[in-house]
Amino acid sequence: MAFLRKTRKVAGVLASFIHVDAAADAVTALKARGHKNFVVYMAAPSHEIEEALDQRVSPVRLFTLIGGLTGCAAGFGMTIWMSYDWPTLVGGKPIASIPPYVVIGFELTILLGALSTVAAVALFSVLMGKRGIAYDPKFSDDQIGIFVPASPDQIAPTEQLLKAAGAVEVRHEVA
Amino acid sequence: MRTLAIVLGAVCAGGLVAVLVLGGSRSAAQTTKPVADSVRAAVITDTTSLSGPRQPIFFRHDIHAGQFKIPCQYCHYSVAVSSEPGIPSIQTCMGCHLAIAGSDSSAKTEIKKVRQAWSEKKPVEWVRVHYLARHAHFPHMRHIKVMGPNACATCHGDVSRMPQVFRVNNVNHMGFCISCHVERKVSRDCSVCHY
Amino acid sequence: MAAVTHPSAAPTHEITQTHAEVTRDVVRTLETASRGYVILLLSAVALFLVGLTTFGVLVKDGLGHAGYNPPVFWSVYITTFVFWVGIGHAGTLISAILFLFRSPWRTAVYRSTEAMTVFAVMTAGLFPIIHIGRQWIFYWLLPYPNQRFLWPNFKSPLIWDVFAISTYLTVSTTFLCFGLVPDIAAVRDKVTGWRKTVYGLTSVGWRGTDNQWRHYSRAYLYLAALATPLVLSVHSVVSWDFAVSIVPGWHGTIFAPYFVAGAIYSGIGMVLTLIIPLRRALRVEHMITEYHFDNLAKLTLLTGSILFYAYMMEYFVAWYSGSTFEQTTFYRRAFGPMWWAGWTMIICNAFVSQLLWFRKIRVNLTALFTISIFINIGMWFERYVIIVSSLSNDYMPWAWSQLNPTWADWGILIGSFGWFGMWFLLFAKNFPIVAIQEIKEMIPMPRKRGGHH
Amino acid sequence: MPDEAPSTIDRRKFLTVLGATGGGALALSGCSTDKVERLVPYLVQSEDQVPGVATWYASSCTECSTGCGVHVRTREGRAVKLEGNPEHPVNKGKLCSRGQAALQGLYNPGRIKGPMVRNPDGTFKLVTWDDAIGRLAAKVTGGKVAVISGAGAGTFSDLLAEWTTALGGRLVRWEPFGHEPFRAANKRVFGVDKLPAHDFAKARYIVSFGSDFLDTGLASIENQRGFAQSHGFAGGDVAKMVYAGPRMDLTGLNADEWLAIAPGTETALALAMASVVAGERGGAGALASVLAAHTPAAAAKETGIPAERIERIAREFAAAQPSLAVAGGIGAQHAGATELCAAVNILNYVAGNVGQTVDFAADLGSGDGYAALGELAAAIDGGQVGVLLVHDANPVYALPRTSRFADKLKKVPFKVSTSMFLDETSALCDLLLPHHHALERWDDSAPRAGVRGLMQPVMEPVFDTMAAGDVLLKVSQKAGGALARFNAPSYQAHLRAKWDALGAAQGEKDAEGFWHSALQRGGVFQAAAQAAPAAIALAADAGARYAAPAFEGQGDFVLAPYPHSLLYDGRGANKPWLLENADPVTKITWHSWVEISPETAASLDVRDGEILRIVSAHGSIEAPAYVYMGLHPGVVAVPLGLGHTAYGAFAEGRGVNALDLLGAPAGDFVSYLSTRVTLEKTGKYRKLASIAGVPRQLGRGIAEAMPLAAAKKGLTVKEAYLEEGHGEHELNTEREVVALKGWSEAQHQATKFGNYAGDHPQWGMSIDLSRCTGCQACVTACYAENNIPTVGEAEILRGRELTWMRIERYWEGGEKPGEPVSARFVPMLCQHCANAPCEPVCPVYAAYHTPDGLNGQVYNRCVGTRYCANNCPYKVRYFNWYKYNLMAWPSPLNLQLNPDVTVRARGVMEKCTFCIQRIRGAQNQARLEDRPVRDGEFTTACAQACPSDAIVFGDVNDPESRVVAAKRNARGYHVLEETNVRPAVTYLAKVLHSVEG
Repeated sequence: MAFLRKTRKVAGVLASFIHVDAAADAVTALKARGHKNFVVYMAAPSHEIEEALDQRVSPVRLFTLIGGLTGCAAGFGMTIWMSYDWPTLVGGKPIASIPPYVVIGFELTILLGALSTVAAVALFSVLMGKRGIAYDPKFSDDQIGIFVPASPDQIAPTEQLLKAAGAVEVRHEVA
Repeated sequence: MRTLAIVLGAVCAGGLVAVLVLGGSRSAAQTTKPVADSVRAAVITDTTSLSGPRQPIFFRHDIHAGQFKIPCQYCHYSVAVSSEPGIPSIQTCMGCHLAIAGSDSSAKTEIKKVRQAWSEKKPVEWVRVHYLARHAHFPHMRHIKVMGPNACATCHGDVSRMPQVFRVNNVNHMGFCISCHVERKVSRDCSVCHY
Repeated sequence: MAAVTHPSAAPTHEITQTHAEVTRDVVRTLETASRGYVILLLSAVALFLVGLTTFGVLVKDGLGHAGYNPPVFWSVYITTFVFWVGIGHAGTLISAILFLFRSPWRTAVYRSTEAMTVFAVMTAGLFPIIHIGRQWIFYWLLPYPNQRFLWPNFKSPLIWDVFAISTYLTVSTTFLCFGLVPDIAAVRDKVTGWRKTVYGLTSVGWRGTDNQWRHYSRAYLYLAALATPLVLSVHSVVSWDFAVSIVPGWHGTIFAPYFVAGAIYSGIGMVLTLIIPLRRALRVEHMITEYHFDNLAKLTLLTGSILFYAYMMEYFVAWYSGSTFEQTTFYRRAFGPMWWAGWTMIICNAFVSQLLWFRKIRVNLTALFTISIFINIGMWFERYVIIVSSLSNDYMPWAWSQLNPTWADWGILIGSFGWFGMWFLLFAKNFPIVAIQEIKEMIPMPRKRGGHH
Repeated sequence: MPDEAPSTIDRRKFLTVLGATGGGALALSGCSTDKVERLVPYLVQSEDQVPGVATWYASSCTECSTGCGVHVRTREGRAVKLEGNPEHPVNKGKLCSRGQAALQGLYNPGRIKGPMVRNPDGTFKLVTWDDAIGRLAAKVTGGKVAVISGAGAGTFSDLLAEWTTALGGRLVRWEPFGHEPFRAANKRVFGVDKLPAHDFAKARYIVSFGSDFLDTGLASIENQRGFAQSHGFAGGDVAKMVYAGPRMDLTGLNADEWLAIAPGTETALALAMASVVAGERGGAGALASVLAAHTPAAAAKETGIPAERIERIAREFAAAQPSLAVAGGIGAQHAGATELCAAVNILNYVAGNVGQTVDFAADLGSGDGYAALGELAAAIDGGQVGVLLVHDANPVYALPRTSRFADKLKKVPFKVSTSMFLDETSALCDLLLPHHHALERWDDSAPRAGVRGLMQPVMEPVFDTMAAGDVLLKVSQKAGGALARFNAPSYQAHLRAKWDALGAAQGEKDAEGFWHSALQRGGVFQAAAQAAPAAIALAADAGARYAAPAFEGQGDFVLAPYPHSLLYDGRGANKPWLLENADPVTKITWHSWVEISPETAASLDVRDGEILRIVSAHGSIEAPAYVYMGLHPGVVAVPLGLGHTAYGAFAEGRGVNALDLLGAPAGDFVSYLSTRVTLEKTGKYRKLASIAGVPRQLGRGIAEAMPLAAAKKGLTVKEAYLEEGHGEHELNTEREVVALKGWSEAQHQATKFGNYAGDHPQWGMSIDLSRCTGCQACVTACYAENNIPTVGEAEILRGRELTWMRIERYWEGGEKPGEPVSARFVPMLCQHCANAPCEPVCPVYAAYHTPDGLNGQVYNRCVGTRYCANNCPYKVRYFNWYKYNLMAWPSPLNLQLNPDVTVRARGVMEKCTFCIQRIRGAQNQARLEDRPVRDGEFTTACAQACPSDAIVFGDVNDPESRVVAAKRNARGYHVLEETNVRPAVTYLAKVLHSVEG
């Protein structure tokens, strides 16, 4: 969405890796160096790198749970309330007859559960997503990318580190 | 990702608005705007500004029912015994208007039309104001029986103040009937009206 | 590096490709359409228009044009409705359930099956509207605030349907789009010009950062977890449209599992019918291999056998119940005026599926394709038999009558295939029909230290 | 008087009034938003018409010669429903299908719109009444006048007679089914030239010799009432009925025993029985010796019925006191019909029934017979007829083509018809003076001794027609001369004068009062003086003769044409109700058919619907076959009444006319059962437009029955089965039953909310199958009351009829050759179940349960998912597949629509509502009068119409109500009880005579 975005570029170093283990090494090294907010680009999630990063479990699950529960409540609430709002007798059954309403409750559980999950992902990616950082199409293809935001004086050593880890290409982005 | 968020937001907002709007439409507001506040019905020169459909004869309920206090049932003779209120026959009009020719000029001209209709044996074709779909049966007599002979205004508005009858409530909206039935704790079983 | 696995080679999920090749091959499927594709698409649209016209006539004059013969008040439309809902299920099964089971072979096919799900359910969703007497007020089935103060009857299975189907449509669509995002991003980074813009927009700014992956993978897992019970529920609910009624031949406790199995069976049938030609058309034979077909076939065999059991049970229970109504219904189902339909269903579903015990048949695409056609026909007839033959002879002999479908029935049926085909073809040409990212996930990336980790 | 009511409004406006005053009458649909934009008031408000309130008028039915009394329900100046007049001695408040359908004659689109004259090219052009009357006046003075009129007696026919005599012309009062043989036989045997009434209520044993007395016979509605009393079960013994004839008609289907005798041999049977009875009881007098010759053995040879069986029945007949033998059926009207009637008279006499169950005092009216018509034809040939006036008769259609009556008619220089319709006869006439319909005119009828029915105009004439009486008077005034004395200002005045005279004759002082009470009561009725049995003596030359039947022509089969039970002699063929309402025996609608016996079907290899060509010496017709078990193998039967060549769009070209096969009539009557035919296969096939699915119960206990013995012991159906040694049809164990009860109680605890709280009536119905004869008067009543559209042949072929009430006819036996076959009738309508399966499946509450126990159907809420219909075990829900509301009532038929009932739109479900509009109407009235609704204050249309009072409707919560009493009956059962839907309709099992008496 480049054309939507008016954030100024972040200065830093962008390294590309062909080898997954190299990228993992780089990550470990960076963490060792105390780098926090660097970004790793992956075409597909890789266990090695995830291990190297070892992040907390995504909070998305909480949203799924809340959504699901809301849906369930809504399902039963709606059906029962609507039944008594205009009591109508059918087939000699109770005005509000729970067993059939389970279906509605269940469906809404799933529906809201799913929607809130997706909403959560969007939310987190938008909130926590870093802006103006460099990217290279290769990363969606067959290379792993690491971008380390760095102040001018930091650039050289970081480059060093990444090269040492086995980056095939390192270029630095100026603000 | 941001766009995704925007889209989702928009959808939710839209849904919310829709619900509010539909919900709002439930309450049928009852607004009768008084045309003449004195008992003496006003002389009306400009009829174009009046609300309600233009009738072939400018029959003024505000004069007949308002000023002269003629009870509704004098003309709408069957409302207490039948589901139909009864549109008065020209004969009924002529009962008085053989004698009464009208005070002012406008009245005179209108009354002439009545007499003409009578002599030509051509019934007047009134424009319908209140319409009820035919799959709903509304027994006028029961409502008059329960709510008294002057209950007409409940649905039709204060006709005695209308120079030209206009629709105050959409009596063809089921919600209008139901809210009243709920309020008065009388049956709202479907088959009371629909059969 | 050899791009194609030889048909003779033993089925395997070793993908002998690099990430780059995967991207390339998949993006290639989105290039300009071949003449064959265009012809297919146009014919699909034509069929859809046939259906549209028929619908127009129905709305104008009433349902009378369709061959309803009371007491058969539901016939071809509901049959086709259930048929399409059923088709949908295989998709979710493969994409969600097998995802939870971590079965590797789903990867290559799940995208196409998921698309099939969405479009099948989209098709099915039209039928409740088409078949009702006053189509223009179908929305009265939705619980929306109105000036009449009226709410729908949540005790009615048809309302369950409304919720089940719409939920299913929403969730499976979400699931599909969600899964598409990284792949679209991959495509975005390969194409140029206006297409780049379009894919750029549709990829909603995906870059595959560690952060995005972190939430994404989790969410995907949960979606799969939610979709799994959903898929089982949906066809159960559809089956209850019938099971909760008192019509002999409908009123069966076995219906929910029976229908779910049938749904998956028919769904896989449709998957096979679609994929076998598609993989050739899109030249992805090396990604969707015998290995996948072998597994699909096994699944077919399993569900087919469940159906076999269910059929036997139906007849057994009818006999065992001692209820003359049930007995008559099932006797007439096999030997009555509609015996031909009854046996079509049993042969196509119960018997034909048993051929898949043989591996030779499982890996022979021609055989599989033929069988899949049998399955499609058989499963349509299953619903036809259940609905029509049960209705045509229930409690009152005096009211018994037979159905004579008319052009209006076939018109809508054809139209539904057109509608489905149209969407599926459009999808296949414009979105990665094979899941790039998941395939890559399975391909070990090159390592500088060599060997495995 | 009503004819003042909207008279000053021209018709179109008049209709908008109806629209405006809001009734559903002209509504296009149950949900349409089409509005009446204009409100057109009455110019003069008539005092007896309140918009929205029904006005009732008493009148008389003219659909057949029985002359029943009717009450006409009018709304906003339109007749919308016909019901029987409870005060009328003949029909006691009941009315048959044909009578009720008179409305569709009134509003028939095929009616002649005004006076017309024939153009040279054969077409007709409208003229003014003055012109038309002038033309007739000019001709009649020329003399050589002849008149053919219907047999109906009354002031008009008297006037017509005087008028004709004054012109020195000849009058022929003729009716197709005139029962001439019966009359002749009475003359010969008893010396009384009358038709008797039969008292079936008194009879303990009834034998019908081919007489369809319950359906198409003389005064059938009276017979049904009597039959229901004697044959319906009321705790004690019930009369037994034996039917002897080659074809089981509706009466046959109600018989306890059917003697499938060879065609034309009833006489032998009757005489044999007479001789046995005479042997038992004596009293044959001079005839004893003659009768002795007619032994059962001899009869057995003729009829094919074993002698001992004849003997048995004869003894049973003699033992039962009083018994009743009936003849004079049209279906049995063969060359020897007079002998048959004579024989049956003798049988009745020797059994001592004359004066007991055979009442000559009633003196049912009848016409002059065919001979008179023959003479007239001869006169025409002789050029002695210059002007022929045809009134209320359609001889061109109703006589066999071989009588060449049409050609004769053509010879008459000037032919005038007063027919309301352009039927076969009027189509040949030069001047058409369309008559008022019975509901549009002043008139009266004298159907029998002591009964004088009055008719009054209940509404404005639909078209520019004129009462024939006024035509006669106006013509007289114009013509003057011999006619000058007919100077009454109007026929109404003439009628009034006659009635004043009648009043005076009956010793009434106050003519005005007499007139008004007559108007209110619909006439004057006094029981005719019972003629003492002595008065009727056996004539010495009664002559108990039997000649073996001789049928003309060649062929293996005897053709048995019979009157169609709804179309009768063809006069009903232009009324959609009668065409759509199925024939009670075959259940076929809208078209002709030929009945063949299963044996014939087997030998010719013919199946239902295969089109057969029936060839006689005089012509041939083609009709689809209907294989009928109630047929003697030597006979093929074809209903009369169809195959019109004119008579309006509904009738024209529909079906075939069996009369085309008959030879020229000779003697005093047309002998229908007279010719032999051959059957040829055409190889063509058509689906029968029948409303019957599978006509067997398949052991589902739909139409239950129990032996008389069991019924007398007061056993329930189940107990009766056990007694017969059938295993108990057990579905639930004790514990399950208890559990079920508990469960449903628990359920019902949870249903007392909102509208459902408090006490409500619970409407219920009971139907006594031992009284129901399957006549279908209820079905027609339902069509009339509830605006049910007729869907036509094509839709019925797809099973889409909307018969809210249908009579299911299930066969019993007859599966193996020789096994006796019988029928059971079940009126099937919405059962208004307490646990209705249709309700919970409706997604929008269009089908739901009302607080007063009805199974409500809200048309305007219905979206048409049709799930309710699938889930209805009784299959009594009907769907509007097309816009029937626009197709079924071509103007002006739509004027008949009941304003209190919504006309259903396309795409909605509909069904029996227990006439909810009547319930609400009664409740509204009660509310106005601050009182509860009284039991019997109103009832459903079907219950009201049922001639045998088989249906009782009322509030089940009212312990005093008649329906509760009926439901307590031990014979009560619910159809499909095992589905636990708890219907509100209780059926009382039919009671069977074991064949051995």
